[in-house]
Amino acid sequence: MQLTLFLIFAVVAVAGAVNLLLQRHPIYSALSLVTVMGALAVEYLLLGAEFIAFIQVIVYAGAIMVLFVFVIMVLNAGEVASQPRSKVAALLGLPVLTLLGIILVSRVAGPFQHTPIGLGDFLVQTGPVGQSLFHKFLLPFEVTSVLFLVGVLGAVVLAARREKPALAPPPAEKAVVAAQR
Amino acid sequence: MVPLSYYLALSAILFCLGVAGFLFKQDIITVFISIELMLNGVNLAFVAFSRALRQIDGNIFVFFVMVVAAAEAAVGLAIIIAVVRNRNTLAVDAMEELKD
Amino acid sequence: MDLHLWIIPLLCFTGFALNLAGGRRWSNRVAGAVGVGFPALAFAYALWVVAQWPALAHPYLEVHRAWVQAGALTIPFGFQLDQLSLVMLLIVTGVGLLIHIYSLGYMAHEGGFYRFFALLNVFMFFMLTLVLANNYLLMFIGWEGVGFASYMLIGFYFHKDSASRAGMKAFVVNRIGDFGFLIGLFYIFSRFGTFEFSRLFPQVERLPVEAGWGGPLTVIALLLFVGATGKSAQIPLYVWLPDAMEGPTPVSALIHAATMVTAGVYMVARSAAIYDRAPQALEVVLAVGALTALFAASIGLLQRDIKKVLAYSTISQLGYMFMACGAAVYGAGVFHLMTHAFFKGLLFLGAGSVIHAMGGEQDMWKIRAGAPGGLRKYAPVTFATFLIATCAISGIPFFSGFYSKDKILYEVLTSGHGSPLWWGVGTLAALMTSFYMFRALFVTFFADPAGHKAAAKPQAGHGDGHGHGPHESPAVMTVPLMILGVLALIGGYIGIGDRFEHFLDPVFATGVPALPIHPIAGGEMTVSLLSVGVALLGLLLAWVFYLKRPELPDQLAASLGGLYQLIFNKYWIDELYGAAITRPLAAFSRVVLWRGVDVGLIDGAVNGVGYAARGAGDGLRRQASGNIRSYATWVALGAAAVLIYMLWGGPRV
Amino acid sequence: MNFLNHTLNHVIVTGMVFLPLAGILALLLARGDRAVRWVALAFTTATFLLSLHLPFHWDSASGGFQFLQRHPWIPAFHIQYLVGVDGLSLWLSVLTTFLSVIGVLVSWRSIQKNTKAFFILLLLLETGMLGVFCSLDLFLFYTFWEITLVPMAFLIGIWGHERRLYAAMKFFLYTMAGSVLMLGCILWLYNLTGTFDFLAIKAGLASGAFALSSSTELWLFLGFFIAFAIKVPLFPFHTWLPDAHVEAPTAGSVLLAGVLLKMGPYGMLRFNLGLFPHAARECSAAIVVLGLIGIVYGALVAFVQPNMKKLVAYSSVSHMGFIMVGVFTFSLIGTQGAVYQMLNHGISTGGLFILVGMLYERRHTFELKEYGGIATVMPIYAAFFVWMVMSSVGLPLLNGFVGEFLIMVGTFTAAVAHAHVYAMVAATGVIVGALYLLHWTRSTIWGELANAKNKLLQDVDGRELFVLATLALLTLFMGIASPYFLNKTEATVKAGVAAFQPAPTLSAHLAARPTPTLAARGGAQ
Amino acid sequence: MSFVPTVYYLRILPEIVLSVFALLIMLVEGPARGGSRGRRAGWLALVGCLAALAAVAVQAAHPGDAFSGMFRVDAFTLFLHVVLIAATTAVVLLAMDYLPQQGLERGEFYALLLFATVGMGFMVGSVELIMIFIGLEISSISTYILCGFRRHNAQSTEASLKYFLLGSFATAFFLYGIALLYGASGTTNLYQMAAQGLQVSPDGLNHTGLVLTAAGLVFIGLGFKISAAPFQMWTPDVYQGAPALVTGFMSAGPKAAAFAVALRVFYVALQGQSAAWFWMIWAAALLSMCIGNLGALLQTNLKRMLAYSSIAQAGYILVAFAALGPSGASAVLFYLAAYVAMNIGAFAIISHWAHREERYVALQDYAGLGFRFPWLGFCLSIFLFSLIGVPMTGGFFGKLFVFQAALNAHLVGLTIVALLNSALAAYYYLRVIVYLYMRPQEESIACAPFTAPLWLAVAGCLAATLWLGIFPSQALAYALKGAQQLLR
Repeated sequence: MQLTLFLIFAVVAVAGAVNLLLQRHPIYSALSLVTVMGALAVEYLLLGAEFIAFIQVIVYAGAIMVLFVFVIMVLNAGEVASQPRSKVAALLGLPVLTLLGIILVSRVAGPFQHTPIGLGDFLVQTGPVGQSLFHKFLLPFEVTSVLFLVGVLGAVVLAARREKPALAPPPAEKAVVAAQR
Repeated sequence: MVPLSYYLALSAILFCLGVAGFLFKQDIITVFISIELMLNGVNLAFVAFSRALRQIDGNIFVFFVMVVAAAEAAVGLAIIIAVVRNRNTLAVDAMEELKD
Repeated sequence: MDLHLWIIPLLCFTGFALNLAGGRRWSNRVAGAVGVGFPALAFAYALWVVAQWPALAHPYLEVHRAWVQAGALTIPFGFQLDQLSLVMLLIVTGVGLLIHIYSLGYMAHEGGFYRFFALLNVFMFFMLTLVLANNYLLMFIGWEGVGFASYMLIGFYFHKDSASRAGMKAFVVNRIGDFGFLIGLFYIFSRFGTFEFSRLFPQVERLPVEAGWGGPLTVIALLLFVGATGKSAQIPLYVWLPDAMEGPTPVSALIHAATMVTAGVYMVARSAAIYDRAPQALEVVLAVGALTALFAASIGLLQRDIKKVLAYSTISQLGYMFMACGAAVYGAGVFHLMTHAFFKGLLFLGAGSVIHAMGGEQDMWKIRAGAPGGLRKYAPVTFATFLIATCAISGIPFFSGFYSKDKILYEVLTSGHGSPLWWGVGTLAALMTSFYMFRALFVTFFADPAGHKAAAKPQAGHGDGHGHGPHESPAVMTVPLMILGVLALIGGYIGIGDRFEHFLDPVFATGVPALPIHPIAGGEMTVSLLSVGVALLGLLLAWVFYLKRPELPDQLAASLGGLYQLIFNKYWIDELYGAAITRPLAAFSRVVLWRGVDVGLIDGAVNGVGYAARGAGDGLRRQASGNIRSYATWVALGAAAVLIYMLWGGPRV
Repeated sequence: MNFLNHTLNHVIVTGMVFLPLAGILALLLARGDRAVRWVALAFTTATFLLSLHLPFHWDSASGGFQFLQRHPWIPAFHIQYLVGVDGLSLWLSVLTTFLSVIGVLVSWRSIQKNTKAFFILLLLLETGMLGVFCSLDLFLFYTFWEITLVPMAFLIGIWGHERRLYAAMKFFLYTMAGSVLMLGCILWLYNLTGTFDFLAIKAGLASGAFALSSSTELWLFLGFFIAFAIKVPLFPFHTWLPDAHVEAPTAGSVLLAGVLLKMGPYGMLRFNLGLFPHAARECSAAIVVLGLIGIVYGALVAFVQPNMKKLVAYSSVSHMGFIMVGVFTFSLIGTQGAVYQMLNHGISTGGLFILVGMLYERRHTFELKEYGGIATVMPIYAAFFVWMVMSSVGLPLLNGFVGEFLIMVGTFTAAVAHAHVYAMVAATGVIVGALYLLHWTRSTIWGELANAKNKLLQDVDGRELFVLATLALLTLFMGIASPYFLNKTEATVKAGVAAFQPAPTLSAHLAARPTPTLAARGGAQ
Repeated sequence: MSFVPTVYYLRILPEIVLSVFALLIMLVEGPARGGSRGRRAGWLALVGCLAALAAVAVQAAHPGDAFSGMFRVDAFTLFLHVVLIAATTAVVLLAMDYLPQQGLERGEFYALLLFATVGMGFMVGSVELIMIFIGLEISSISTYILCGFRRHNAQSTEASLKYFLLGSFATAFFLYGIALLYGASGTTNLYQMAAQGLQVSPDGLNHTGLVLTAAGLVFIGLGFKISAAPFQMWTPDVYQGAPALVTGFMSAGPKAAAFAVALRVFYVALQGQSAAWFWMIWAAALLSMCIGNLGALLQTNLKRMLAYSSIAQAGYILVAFAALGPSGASAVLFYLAAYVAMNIGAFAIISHWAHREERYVALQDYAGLGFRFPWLGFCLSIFLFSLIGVPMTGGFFGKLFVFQAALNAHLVGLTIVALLNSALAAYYYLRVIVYLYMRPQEESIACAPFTAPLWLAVAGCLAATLWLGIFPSQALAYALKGAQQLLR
């Protein structure tokens, strides 16, 4: 049962990811990612991570991906017409990826072939998470606010549509030459 | 009973697919999306380890990763918007003005 | 008793320093007074020293503070006066003074008057240092110093390229000899630990006579002789001396006849203790001396330039001196050195007077042509003194050269170190000497019997305002000529009965038993008669060729053909040296060393490293394509590499 | 007075080293080129006078360091400010201060642009050079060593001639390449011994307190050696020198040839021989051979140079080869000769560069073919020219001879294999040396004044005369009074070569013979 | 519900101060309009920096852990705090000169600078991976934005994008590494990992392979930040495109902070695995030095050249890193301090001379500037000499320290390569000096007047560079202390 669920949603997730790769239009890629996220949310549930599963759907898939989609719409992004120009990626990309995949899968998963994960014997619900956040993880929790401030600033600085600032009248380029001599 | 290794393998696969997306996708937004895919792969590993260790910490990490991802998405998309305003294209391979 | 011998050279140095510092601003009169005054003082001082001689310990030594000191090596400013250096001292100061005086007249109208006297003085300084030194290294100061003075004086007319080249050649060739000399000195030091004669020779005298070629004394002797061949213009290093005639004639007289070139002989004589124990080296000295005597004399036969004739004759005469040394009769060598100083100095001064008279002309045939009726009519004093000197050098009896040369030939024939072969060579050279000297005399001073009356106008190359026909030189020049004439006439008499040699004996008594002599029938008289005969034969031949039958030389030349060309071109030795050494060396240096090794190889390698670095940098640049996905691929590749390494590559934990 | 002397003895070295730095401060305040020149002259002269304190208060009997001054500097690394002078550095320091004065004088008129900067760099260079000779802490030494590099590169690069950038760069990189290796070795040594204190390291190595394996010693030796060999410059590391010289301004050439090159042999004597005697012995044959190649090679290449400065530069290669041979045959006499030759070369070659510079100031070319017959228009100049050439050729009674002779005698009698051959090859340098120098003389000052551009050249003026006369008199003085110099270095050198075991036969031979002392000789008169 | 002890807040006081001032700037900047925009923010930021420096003193008085062992105040933290905040102070001062000249004067710049510093402060002070990650992200994201600050300039935004995309890419690896470390140890606290030795996980499995993989992944992320080869590709492009002052900041601050993190992770948490990761560092050091120096040889754009140079400098620091032990760590710390001083100093002058729209950043623009602006030229030369490693400068002493540590660890080959590299590097640094002084000026480039903040900043960097070179004892002592406390 658990294994079946795992496999089904693993396949969905991988399929979504592959679809992400195969789609040429960014909007489909974004939607593929939403699919992956959804599948992962189920896997989280299987792992007993209720809280994470929910915010995965609500925040990640819900908010962040919407932001992506929104930007794609705003920019009216379509398929990119230009030819791929990276010879290095074309030549080395696949071998390197294969290598990386083999290493990671074998080395990361390898040691845990016999570590069973039971269903439902360890649940992480919102309460303990909140406790932990305001206790052990108080500092990071507080500091994330700085992170968001930076995010806001970034959006303001980079994306706010202001008129191109007419360069202030050039600072008096006095005869510095003479002054410095 | 599912071995932990299955979850970890799935996480590694997703991570690598993210990398692949970064390497092969042609438009900036998809490249960025690929990064999110990588992060999702990592998140799965966190949760799986958390579960295996029977600790809550891993879940908290994922929470923070999502927070970071959100901030990153905001800034990243702002950057993309700025780039598009300057260049009028979303092609990754068009970003080659800076080079030797 | 303190003689303060150091004063003598220093007097001359003072003259040099004064003229160097102030001569430019002085009139010729003042400069001349300074330039002649100090050597005169030196001569006077030398005479005073002679006066003190009987009262002195022999040898007299004075040692002052160190000149060079390092470890076991101490070289003092030390002076030594013994019979040999006394003779040299007198020759150098005496003949030197005369030539200085002569130069007052000769150089009167030359530019650089003060410079000339400064250099002459510095030459005197070095020469006196050479002869008075109590050790080899101080002697080497003089040795090199006279070389320097000679270099400067040969190149005195520095605006003439040939003069400056000749000066350089003299210096460099001398340096080749000095190379040997230096190595010899090293050997002396490494073997005996001192350069001082008074410490060195007693050590040497304890050693036995060496038999083969490899003994230390033989090696030292040979190396020192290499130095001597340079300074005294022996085969194979004689080539600089003929060129040295580019210098003003008084210089040729003083340096390239009377004094400097005899330094080699002096040095060998000084080293008698060493040579006596190195019979093989003596053999070499004798052979080189004899061959040089003959070889140079043969070249002298056909020279047209009066000074060149004298130059080759000098080389030849120096050969005689070395023959004497090689026969281990150093006294005879020094004797000839002295008489040679008189007559060869005189010859050069006479030639100078002739040149002076002819407005700078040195070609004897042109002189003859430029002085219709024979130059002897215009310059009688010059002619008379030149005649005396010619007789002296040719070995005409009762002239000084006769005694010394005769002595040498006799000793070479009879001494245990000599042999009839070298005697024969010497005698043949004497014949040639007589011939070419009289040839020079006849051609220069006598009218052309063929009556070529085409009196070319004498050239006005020499000085200014001297283009007014042949004339006798002023008294300031002729008086020295006359004094030297007297010396050249009577200078040999002190050698009668070997008095001169016995005077020198203490110096050459080195504790080696004399070898048995080869007795000959009639003793010395036989040899003397032969010599006289040869001399007269030469005179006769010259008379026939150049006064009686002036067409003969040309006929002979035509019949001899190649041989004539060979001798006339001085055996092409200069050309040979040029082709075999000088030019290949320059080409090798330029093409192989500079262009090849320096620029090509070393700099090439250095630049190659630079290019390689740039190439690598360029390769890196090409990877910086600006493409984000390429960069990511590199990152991924790096990641894979790192992981592979971490997992399988490194040492296991 | 005594008290004053005592105090002065304590701080003299520091004062000497840093007085030029004070001069830089003064220069910064100076207004106008004229004032700048005089300030620079005043400070270099003052430094020179100060440095004369050293020989006048010298203890000739001591082979060790005198005027030591020691302060902790960076305790964490046991780095000290440790300066002092021994026989080796005594005269080199004085030479440095002297040539700095000369350097200022010869730049008096030739430096017209950025005068202040020029003299600032010159003074900085002086401090660096003095520091190199006086510092006894390896870190301090390296510091000064590198500091000399910077102003010299600037002097070449800013006030040099056509290809000055290339030359400055080449100079800097070449030397840098060597010195980083030295830095590595200094650090290695530090790790082995725990100190940068030269005295402590030397004592420790000699006593066996710090043991080096023979391979370690060899590598350390080579690391130091290459840095110094590049500086010397030893064949085949010499190719930076001609370029640097040709492009450098006169003062730069004078100090480069006069002092900077001496840092090479100095370093070898001080460090290579002082610290790694076994390795030095092991490598000596190869080094001597390179030195000999340098002698002959430098001379021959100089002979065919069409450019006067290159000619003199290659002559330096040749002369420095002598010094190498003297140093690496380990005899007392030869080493003394090498020490003396360092001074001689500084004066003579410095003089030659000054002479070349004077011609350049007048004609703006170094090409040999542009000259000829200069003696006609510049007789005084010509006299000094011949004088300095003769000093360089090694005419006895001038300085060059003494050094070369001692080196050759020392080599000949040295207790090393093939000593005779070494000395003989070195002696050939005497011949070729005369060849190229006289060739140069002949084609420059002798001959016909053919080039019309040379017809109106002015002879030397008062300032130039002063410089040349000073140098000329110095060559004469050093040529006849060498014991005055060498007596002060002998104890140090003797202690230095003692590590290289006495020559078995010769010294025994000489020891048997009572060598009369100077005093005894004086009394014997 | 327990209260958080006040001392915890004192231990992160500099970060708090900086955040507060950044907020203040955002507040005053909102309403500010017109000519004085940004000026006020600049002064505020300056005050904030100085206050933060003062706060470091407070922090120093209260060593110890804070917030459930997330943050640790020890000599290591303090040392880097001083270095980083001082660097930010200098950059703030420079910004007051640079921004008006470029027409970029906006308060956000200062706010971002301060926030970035907050992030870096957390990076160096945290001993907990998730905290480090958040700190890293704060500083990175701020820096991404700063890179694109000239947002109407295609190059600037391109740089920002490149940095952002590749940076996030690398961060994902870093994060993956964290996940694996967590999985292997059950903790993210570095000192707890160290205590466990990381050999065997709580569940009794041998996790060597996992830990090593994690180490590799972590290094990818950090290597990217410090621009160590083979993860250095982005550096030249981003350095070139970013505003010059930001480049200066980037090359100093984030790099130093990332090194601090690397020290904590590798020296503390992974010290048991040092035999395995040592060679990775070794290879990265070697590659970084060679690639950096060779790449810089042919550059004519000064910013780009200094980018390669910063790769090479990272290589030198990695040499010290490979030396391990307290000597290696202290060498890293000292070199970082020296590097920050000289690099910011160099960029200070470059960004001033760059002029409007950064017109003058090519080598040939520098022809003759040394004599035209003697003092600034002199300072730039000193910074460059320090980068070359000429004695009496911080760069030299740093190198000395690095090489000494390396030799002490018997890294002879690596040291020789490093030495030769520093000789090679002399070429391109010297080339700048050659242009400054030895080339005639071809066109008279315009130059804005020098302002007091510029002078202050340059003088500060100069003083620091020389102080570290001539009297390094004190800094050395601090670095050693930091290293010892790091490894305690």
